[in-house]
Amino acid sequence: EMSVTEMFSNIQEYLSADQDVREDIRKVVQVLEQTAREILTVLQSVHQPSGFKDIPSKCLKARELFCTVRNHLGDLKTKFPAEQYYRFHEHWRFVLQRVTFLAAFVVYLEGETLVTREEVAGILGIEVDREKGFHLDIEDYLSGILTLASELSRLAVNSVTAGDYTRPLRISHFINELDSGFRLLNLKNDPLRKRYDGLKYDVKKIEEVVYDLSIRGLAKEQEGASTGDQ
Amino acid sequence: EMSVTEMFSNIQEYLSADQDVREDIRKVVQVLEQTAREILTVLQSVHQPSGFKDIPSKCLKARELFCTVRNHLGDLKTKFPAEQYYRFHEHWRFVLQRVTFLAAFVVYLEGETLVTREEVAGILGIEVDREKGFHLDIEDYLSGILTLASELSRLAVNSVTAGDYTRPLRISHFINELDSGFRLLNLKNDPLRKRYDGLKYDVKKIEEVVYDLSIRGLAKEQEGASTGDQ
Amino acid sequence: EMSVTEMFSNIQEYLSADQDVREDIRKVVQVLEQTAREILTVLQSVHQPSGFKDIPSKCLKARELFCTVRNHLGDLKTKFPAEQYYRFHEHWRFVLQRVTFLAAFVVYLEGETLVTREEVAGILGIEVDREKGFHLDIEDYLSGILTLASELSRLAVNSVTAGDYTRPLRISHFINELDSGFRLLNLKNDPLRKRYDGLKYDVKKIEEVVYDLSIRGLAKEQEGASTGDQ
Amino acid sequence: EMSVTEMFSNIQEYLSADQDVREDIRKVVQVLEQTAREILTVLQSVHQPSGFKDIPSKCLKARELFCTVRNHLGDLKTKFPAEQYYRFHEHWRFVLQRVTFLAAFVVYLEGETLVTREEVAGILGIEVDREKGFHLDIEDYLSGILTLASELSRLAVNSVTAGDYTRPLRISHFINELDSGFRLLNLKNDPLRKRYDGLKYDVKKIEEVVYDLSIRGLAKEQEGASTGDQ
Amino acid sequence: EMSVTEMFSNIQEYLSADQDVREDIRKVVQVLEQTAREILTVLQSVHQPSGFKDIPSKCLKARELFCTVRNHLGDLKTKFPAEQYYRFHEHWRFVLQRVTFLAAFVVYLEGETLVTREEVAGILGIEVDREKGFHLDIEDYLSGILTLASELSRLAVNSVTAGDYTRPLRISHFINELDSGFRLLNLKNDPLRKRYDGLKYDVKKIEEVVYDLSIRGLAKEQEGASTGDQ
Amino acid sequence: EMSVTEMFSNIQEYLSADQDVREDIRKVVQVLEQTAREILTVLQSVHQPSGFKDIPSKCLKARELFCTVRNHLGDLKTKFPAEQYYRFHEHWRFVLQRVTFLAAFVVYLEGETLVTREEVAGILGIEVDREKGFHLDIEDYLSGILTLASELSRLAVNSVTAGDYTRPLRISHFINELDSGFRLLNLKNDPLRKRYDGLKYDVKKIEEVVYDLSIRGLAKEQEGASTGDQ
Amino acid sequence: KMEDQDDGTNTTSAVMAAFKSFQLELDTKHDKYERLVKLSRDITIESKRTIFLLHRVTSVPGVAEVLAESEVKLDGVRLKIKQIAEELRGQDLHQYHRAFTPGIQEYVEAISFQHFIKERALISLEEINKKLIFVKDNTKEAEGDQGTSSESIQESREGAVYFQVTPTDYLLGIADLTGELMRMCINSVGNGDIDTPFQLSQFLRQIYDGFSYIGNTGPYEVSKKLYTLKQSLGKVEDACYTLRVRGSEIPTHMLADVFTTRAALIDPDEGIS
Amino acid sequence: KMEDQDDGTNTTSAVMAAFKSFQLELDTKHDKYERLVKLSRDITIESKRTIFLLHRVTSVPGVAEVLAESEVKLDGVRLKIKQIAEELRGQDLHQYHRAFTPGIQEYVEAISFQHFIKERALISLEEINKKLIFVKDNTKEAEGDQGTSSESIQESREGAVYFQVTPTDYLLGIADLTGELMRMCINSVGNGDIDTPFQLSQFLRQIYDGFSYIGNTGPYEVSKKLYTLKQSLGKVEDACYTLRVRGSEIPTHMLADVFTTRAALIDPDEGIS
Ligand SMILES: [Mn+2]
Ligand SMILES: [Mn+2]
Repeated sequence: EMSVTEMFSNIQEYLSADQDVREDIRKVVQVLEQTAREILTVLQSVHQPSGFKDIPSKCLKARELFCTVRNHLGDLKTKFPAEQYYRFHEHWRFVLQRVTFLAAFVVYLEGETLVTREEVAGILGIEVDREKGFHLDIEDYLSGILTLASELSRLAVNSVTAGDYTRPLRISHFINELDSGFRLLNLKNDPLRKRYDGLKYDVKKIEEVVYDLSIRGLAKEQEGASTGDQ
Repeated sequence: EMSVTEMFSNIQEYLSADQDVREDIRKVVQVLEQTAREILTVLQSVHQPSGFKDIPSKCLKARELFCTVRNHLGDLKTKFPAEQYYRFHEHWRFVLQRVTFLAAFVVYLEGETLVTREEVAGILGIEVDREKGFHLDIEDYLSGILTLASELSRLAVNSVTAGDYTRPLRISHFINELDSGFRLLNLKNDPLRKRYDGLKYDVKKIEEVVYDLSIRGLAKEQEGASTGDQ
Repeated sequence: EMSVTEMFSNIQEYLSADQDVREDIRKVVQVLEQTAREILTVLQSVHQPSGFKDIPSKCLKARELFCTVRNHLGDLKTKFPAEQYYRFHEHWRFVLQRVTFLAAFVVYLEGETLVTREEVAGILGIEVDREKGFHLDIEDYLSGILTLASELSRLAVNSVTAGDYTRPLRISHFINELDSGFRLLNLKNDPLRKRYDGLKYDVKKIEEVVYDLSIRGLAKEQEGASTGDQ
Repeated sequence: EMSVTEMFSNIQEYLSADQDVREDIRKVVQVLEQTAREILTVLQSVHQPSGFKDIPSKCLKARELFCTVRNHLGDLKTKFPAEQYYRFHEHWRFVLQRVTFLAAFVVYLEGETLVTREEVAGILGIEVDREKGFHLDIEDYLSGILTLASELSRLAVNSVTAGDYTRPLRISHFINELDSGFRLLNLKNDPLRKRYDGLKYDVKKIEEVVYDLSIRGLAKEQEGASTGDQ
Repeated sequence: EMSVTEMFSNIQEYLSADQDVREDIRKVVQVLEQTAREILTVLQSVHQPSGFKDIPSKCLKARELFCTVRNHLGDLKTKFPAEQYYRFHEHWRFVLQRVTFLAAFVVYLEGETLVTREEVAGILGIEVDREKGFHLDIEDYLSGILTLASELSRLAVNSVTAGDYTRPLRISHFINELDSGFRLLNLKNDPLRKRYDGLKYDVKKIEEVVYDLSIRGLAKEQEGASTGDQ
Repeated sequence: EMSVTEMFSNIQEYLSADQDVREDIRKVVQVLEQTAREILTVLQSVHQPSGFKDIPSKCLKARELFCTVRNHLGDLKTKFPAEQYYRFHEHWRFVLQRVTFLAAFVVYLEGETLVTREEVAGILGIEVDREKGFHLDIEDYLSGILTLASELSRLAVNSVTAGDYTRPLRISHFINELDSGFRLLNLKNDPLRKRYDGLKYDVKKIEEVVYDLSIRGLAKEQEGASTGDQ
Repeated sequence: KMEDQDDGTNTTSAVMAAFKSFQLELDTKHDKYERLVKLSRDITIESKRTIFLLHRVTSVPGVAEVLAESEVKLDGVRLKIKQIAEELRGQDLHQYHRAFTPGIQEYVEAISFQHFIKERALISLEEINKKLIFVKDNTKEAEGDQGTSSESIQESREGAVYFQVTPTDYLLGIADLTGELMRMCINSVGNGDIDTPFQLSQFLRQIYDGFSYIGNTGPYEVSKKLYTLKQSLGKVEDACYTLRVRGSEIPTHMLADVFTTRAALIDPDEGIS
Repeated sequence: KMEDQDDGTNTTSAVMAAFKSFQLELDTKHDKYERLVKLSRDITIESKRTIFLLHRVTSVPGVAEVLAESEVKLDGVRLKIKQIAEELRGQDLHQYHRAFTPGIQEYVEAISFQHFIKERALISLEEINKKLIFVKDNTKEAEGDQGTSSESIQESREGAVYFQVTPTDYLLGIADLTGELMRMCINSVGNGDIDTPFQLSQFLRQIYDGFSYIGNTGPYEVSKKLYTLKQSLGKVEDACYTLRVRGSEIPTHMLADVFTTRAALIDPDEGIS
């Protein structure tokens, strides 16, 4: 009889420890989400008519906040054994996709390039390879990139409203490249596939913006001028 | 442009590899389920009136089939990197709970004791500690044990039908101990908790069997005799 | 322009024809369901305390109604080309499972045996082999058999109420055999699997009835007498 | 007792065989999807400003890839008995609609005509008549055609961006004809009906493109010139 | 005992009769939908550049087809007791909204006026007041009118393409009036409310067409002339 | 512009504070559940054959543990404003029903009386009236009482096993009174109603035990003696 | 800014007038619907309370008193149904059916439960509807305190007001009744009443057979309730089974004692027929 | 048959007495809940009608009149909220919250819409609550025709009655407001009003940013509405985009004509800021 009690006592100890780990993870994730929302607030202001002027300063501010993200993620790593990443994956999956999107957005705004998985990992202070430690799962990276696509279709619209007629063309080019990339992938019927199906709407939306500019001769007009700027 | 294509090609390679791993796992799990069903068929016959006689031989036969289980599980381990256990956990979770129950049932029938996690791991040829390799997760162990409880409540009923009036008392004792053990655990609102809530029905059912024997004076009659047997 | 209109006219012709076929099928299925409900009403009366006396006459009456079933199914076959069975399968799937159950119930009540797929096909006037024409799909056969199991667990209860204490034992034996049979199958996670999971509750229910009779010495008492009857 | 076991063993054999067939089909469908994505990538480039120049060469390239499609479909046919087409229809339904669309797109780009069901069947190396073997179901054909409509509304937009002001008018004419054709059909409340409801948005979109050209006098300008081209 | 069976027989009879009525209604509704599609095809051609010339003849043709509609509706009335209109409302609701729209479209094309509920009832050969017999529900009337609004926004676009620059202004005037009318209504969160939500986009679209004409001085030119026409 | 941001900041602050309160409450509730499980373990042993002897000492031990419960509940009160009891009710509802049951069980075991709401409140160190502070909701009290009923039906069974044939009669009397009480209530279709629906099965079970004793003359024998005890 | 709108609205008073009348028509309809929803809620609550009351017959001696009290309650419910009938006077009942169907179903459940307790039989749709013919009665009317709804009642027409329960609402109410009968059965066992469970199992089986006979030809909501109905029947059959099994033990033991100490228990064989 | 039950019930009047008091307590609570549900439904309907009325400002010349009319309607709604407040006097608001939350959210939507039209600003929770402090007023009270609910109002205490909208209900009401603002935006474009869309897009973006900032820390119902909110913002941004794009064509064509024939159209550049 004794032994059963003992055995279950041991098990309870294990379960408690597990619950403590999850509690710890949840707390870090919560502050991480808070920081992510702050970065979003900073970056979302580029949609304001006035916001187009000082994109660089917004990017700088976001970059600073990514320091905090790195700290939180550094903290997160310490909360559980490295090889149990997938045991707790669901806890941080959402927020990791979120900050990946934010990193991709910053990188795009800075240089209009597609952030690589390596770059995201660098910005977040985590690994690319699963073997090396807390890493960025490939599905999470792709999910973050798809969020960027839909944000850029909104940016194309708002940049026209703000009087910038060349940006949509560049966005269109960027998004088409991204679309070609995704077409190389054989996605299963999972959440990622569903999100990818949304990409074609972003592509179409941006094409229509470019069309509106083209038919009014607005695309060409500015193009000459702005090409010099870049 | 080139680099985006390259990047996505790499990603596709990764995704393909992942899908292959899952396919491999699925195949092993399928044969494992087959073997589990065979063991169940062997053990099920103890519920038959005739089945009470040759329990030891049934247990032996089941023990033999557990060799096959060990082989399949040995095979399963080779299909994926050890540290990604939780990445693919869902694939084998169900069958692992199943064979845990079967191991617990055999052990109970052999010596009327509660199988420990170590023993189950031994029977299945896997580890107890997560660090050491493919292991038996504690929740899966507990889930298997709860299946045993409900199997024993059925056994109590059928042993009376078969004319064995002392077994229900012993089962009652065993189940009460198990129940006390579980009461030490602080379970979350997860599937395990739900399954645990079913335990009290097993306890009650067995108590009612014992009651039926008591009120008819059937419990006492044999008690003296059977105590000698054991 | 002409050709597009023509083409779509042809397509519409095709679609109309298809809809007519479906309409025809639906109508036959509707009367088939009506007949099935009539057979059910006849057979369900065996659960009445008085119903246990004249089971044979009920079976005869049901057998007569199966003539009508055969006619309807004969009619159904003429409504569509034989090789398009699976194109319209969903239309009659449910009712075919229903009449399979009813056939299995009649056969059980008559001789306490498990109806084979061949027998069901014979009673329904259809084929077993898909190649030979309108046939009974194996999943539909199995589904009908599972409905029988749950009907028999109810019958075990009601036969005790009606004072027949031996029938439950025979039902118990029958159901255990059925259970062993099903354990040989590797069912996918489909509706059939779900229904099969219910079988264990029927098994348990009947075992408890047998238990209740055993502990009160009722099973044995009648057994001697009734064994002579059979 | 023996016979029940035997019977279920036979049934299990049947079920296994069925699962193997499905597995085989799934594999072929997967590579077929891969090839479909490759064709799509080839054809997608017509939306690029540069893509309008060498449409013929793109069509040739796509035509070559259709050889592979034919091979895969030829392979698929061998995986199951011909008369069980509808038993497994769901497995390839989606991809068949996909390659139908791609065939329709190629045919449109080549000669601005609506592909017939016969032509699609020819390109895919399958049958039109169900009786003759693996065929193209009419609903799947129609579904592929509706995908073409939405692709053309996108093409109308992008051809304006690329400076081709006459193509939208021709597309408008084509789509109106298609719309009239569909209006001849009496569709049920099924997925196809839902997809058809989307056609009116494509019609409207193209009309708005033509309007944009008209009000700016862009439609007429080129019209004279381009009529000569055709 | 007899009485329960009798009661259920009575109810079953009622339910059968009900289904027969519904079946009859469905059949009439189906041919009505067919006729509605034919009228639509006649009227759709006004969107074609060539279609603007002979609107009167199209209206005449549509008027003829409305005879058939009246016959079908006359038939429909005979299928069920007059006072149970709303019991079966869902069956014909959709098609009644459809023919209301078509009547409204014809009336608009003939005289550019808004058809009244009385006029629609007249064209369809039904009543306005529920008390008098088969009538036009107010929400169905309003729904048909909303379809007209969206058809007219499309007509405004296409009339510009066809070179008729005054029609959009007249449509604008008409739609604005309609919009003012609808703003008086308090709608529940039902399908009508949802359809009404689309009206503002029609108004917006027409406003945009008028704007496009205004800034090009195209509206004014003809304005004087067309005002005289009205 | 400033003001919108400010407003949302205020709300965010409120939400954060709210979450902190909930977090605090959850922690206290968790330890309370732990204590409740300990009391349950103490009281559960009365179901054991040996447990019937020293009920008073078990009650004493439970009484001691109720001190801890009082402390925890005292702590809980400090975590939120007193007048917002129902805002956070869901957090402690379950555990409060649990400890109410435990208090009712102790009181029953001590004196075979039904604990009043006032008594429970006294044992738990909380209020009866909402106005006076942290109180025991009436539905939670009733729910706890219903758990007692089902525990007593189990106790009736086990007391027979333990050879105490008079307790079931006293329990029967007690439960019948409780049942009469509950029948006075008009419950909504809520969880309490569902739990109340179980009461009739407890009453039935106890009636069956009493019946079993009656027909064996076991009830009468001791009856005289035990009435004296009370 | 909106000048052209202005004269638009002025010159087209015909359209605006039409829409003003539409506004009135729609608002009137919605208001009526809302009043009916409120009446339905009241009916539901009061019917449910009647059912609770009726369950007391298995524990309380005065069956007659409980029945009398339930009659008073149901009279109250019928007054509400009368208000519905008055709202629907001259209307198409089906237009507002969704507004009051929950209440009516609950009333069918309550009245059929009461009827079973009194008569041990199933009340017919006709009997239910017969009780819903109301004679014009101004005194009763004034008594009702629902000021809001009485405003719109048109009492001008002569003769009775009546309400017709639809067969579907009747079926759905009866389907729910079976749940209450199951409760009553288990309660009876708990109270040592042996007749009632066997009566109830017979009765429930008849209803179950009736529903099986209708099968899926009825409305979807009925099919949905078939599963619960089957479960209720199972519970009642199990209860009868247990009574039979435990009854089987009497003869072998001290039978005399049973009759002296528990006069309530009669030979279960009598209960079976 | 049930003799032992009998004396059971007689001797144990304490338990029965307790349960009789429970019966009273539960029924009182349920009745109050039901009255609150009815009040909530009334509030919802009247608030929705106010919103419809307010949308007329974009088509009708007399903004002031519409606003005045909406104020009258909202006064009516507030009288209902006063009744809720009276029901809740001395109660824990959260105990009955589920009964009236739909109505209160709809009221928040209506009052915040009215406030935006008047002030082009977001009404604060404090401002909303300030309007829900009611002075005891017997004349107003008698006016209300809800005889049933006034029975249980305890007017004995001195001073004001007040109602407090919870931050969550406020948030949910504001989330719905954004849908109405989107409608107003598209209506404005249709009526040739160019200022309003740009103002609305600014305002909506602020609210959207606010909701993003709260993110998933709020209650689940708020998160659910985020998607619709984003869609509404998208529609408004698209509308502004279209205005900008089409505005770009003016200078290249006959600009003078535009100003003479369509004086309503001002230079869209002004509208952007
Ligand atoms: Mn009920
Ligand atoms: Mn709204």
